[in-house]
Amino acid sequence: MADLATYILTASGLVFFIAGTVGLIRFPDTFSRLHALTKADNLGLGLIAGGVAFQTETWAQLAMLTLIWVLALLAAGTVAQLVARAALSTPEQK
Amino acid sequence: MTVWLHIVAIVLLASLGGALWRVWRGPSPADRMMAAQLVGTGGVAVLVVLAALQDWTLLVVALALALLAALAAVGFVKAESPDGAGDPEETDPPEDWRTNSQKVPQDG
Amino acid sequence: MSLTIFALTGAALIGLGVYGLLARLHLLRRIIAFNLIGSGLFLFFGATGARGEILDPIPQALIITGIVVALSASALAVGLVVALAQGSGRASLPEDEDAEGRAP
Amino acid sequence: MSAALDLALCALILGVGLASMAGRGVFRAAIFFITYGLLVAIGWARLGAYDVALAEAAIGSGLTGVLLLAAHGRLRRLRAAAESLSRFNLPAAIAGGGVALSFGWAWFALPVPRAPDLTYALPQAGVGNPVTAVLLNFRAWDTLVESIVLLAALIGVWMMARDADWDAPLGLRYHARPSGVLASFGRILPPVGLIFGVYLVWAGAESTGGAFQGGTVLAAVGLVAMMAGIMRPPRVAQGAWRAALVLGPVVFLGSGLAGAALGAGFLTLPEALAKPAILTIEAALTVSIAVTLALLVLGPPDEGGQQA
Repeated sequence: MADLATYILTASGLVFFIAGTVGLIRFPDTFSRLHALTKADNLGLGLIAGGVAFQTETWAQLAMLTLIWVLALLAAGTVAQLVARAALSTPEQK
Repeated sequence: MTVWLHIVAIVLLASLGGALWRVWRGPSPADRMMAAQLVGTGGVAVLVVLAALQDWTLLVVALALALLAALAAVGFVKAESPDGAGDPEETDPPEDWRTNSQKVPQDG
Repeated sequence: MSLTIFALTGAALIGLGVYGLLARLHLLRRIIAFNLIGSGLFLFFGATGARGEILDPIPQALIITGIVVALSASALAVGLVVALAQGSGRASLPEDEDAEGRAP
Repeated sequence: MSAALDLALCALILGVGLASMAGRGVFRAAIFFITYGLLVAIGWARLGAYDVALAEAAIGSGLTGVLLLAAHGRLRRLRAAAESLSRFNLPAAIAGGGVALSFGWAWFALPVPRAPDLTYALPQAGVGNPVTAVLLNFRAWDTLVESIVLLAALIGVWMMARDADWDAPLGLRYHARPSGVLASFGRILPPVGLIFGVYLVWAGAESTGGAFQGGTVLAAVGLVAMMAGIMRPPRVAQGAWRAALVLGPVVFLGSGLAGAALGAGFLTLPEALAKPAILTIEAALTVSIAVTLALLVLGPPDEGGQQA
């Protein structure tokens, strides 16, 4: 049962990662690429961490997985906002 | 399960390879930085999978990566600001940003 | 098998770094090349240390100190390159410049 | 299956290394080097060297990235960032290829080294993590000298400062919108990093972690706080910061001398005192490593950077 959950969650996580990468490669400009990136890879990491969570042996490992995802979300949200602003306010800069 | 987790790790690495293509291509510095950020998140995911595969101690490494994931990007926006020390949010975006954003700058 | 893959990757990285250090002239690029050599050496050394029946902790300890020293050496090198650029407006060595005195 | 994973990983590592040496533009090279550090950290995880993976993750992709990107920004403002495309250099390729081939030859030709078995010595070391035991006990000389090398590098960086800037705070004058995303991030991350860094030092006695890894994490979150304008960078002459810089080496040297006084020999820890001694040295060393690394990445005081 736990293994089945791992299969399903990690597989859907992979789909999001691949979608994020395809978006990063295919989308036409910086801002739409940013959009593809932040949506996809955070859900991707969340689903993969969720899938792996079904294999953990202790509560501490589960807590650590949660913390990893929360920190990644925080980092990705911050970075997306800052990089988008940097790309906006210095468009003429080399 | 072991085989599946190997496959997950390999597919994740392949998807990182795609993001690396965007780092190479650019064209703007922001594009490269963003793609590097995706590589960072993907690296955290690979380590999480490896933790289940090899040793749960690796969660500590994944946590360190997740904690410092934004460090390089913060350094990037600082270095991109006019005096090298600012914050892109200090100035309001230009009025014509919709049209401006279409002209993606090349870096040299 | 896996150890050989990592050792050969390390060897290739050392060679790549040597090429970059000799062929590329921008000093920031050379700092990266220097780090590539160091990191390749660490990988090679680490794979060697993992070769016996037990995982040898001594190479690991030395590699950790090596990584920290490489960072401090890079910081010093970056300081020197910025100081050079402040003085001369260039980030390449004078002996590498072409006849017109421009950075190549 | 696991060989396929290692092959894929090594292919990526090599590709990224190649990309950081090829093409035009040092900015791209710097970004590739950041991703390189991350992939190598995964490589160390595959090799089972978890302590090294931790150090590489924190330093290779974190601190080195900030250092290189800040350097690129400074060079760009000094109009020295541009790089023209260099042609293929045959002698350099021969040299690089020769070095790579000789290392490859050495791998296959030289005998497999016999690792000294530390398991019999480990119970006397005071800590359960063999890497920490090597760093702080068996090869304490290396670590002591290394902590002094770090200080020497920092003094070297400070010597780059211009006389007029000497009394100014270190690095550039960082500022951020007080209510902005960066400032919020700079408030949220450091407490988490502080706990995690201290945890790494504490856990490093028995499992993955240690003074270097913990110190690096503390340095990194300190840098975030400074770049977000939450924390003021110190000045060169501030006594408390200077004390923090030398605390680790001084405690290390002191414990070494104490070992000599107790008759065990310089830098030799008596078995009964090994664990408390190692934890004390590690705590002091962590403070010094964190402050030294953060100040190294900040760079010399630079007021002129504002106008340039």
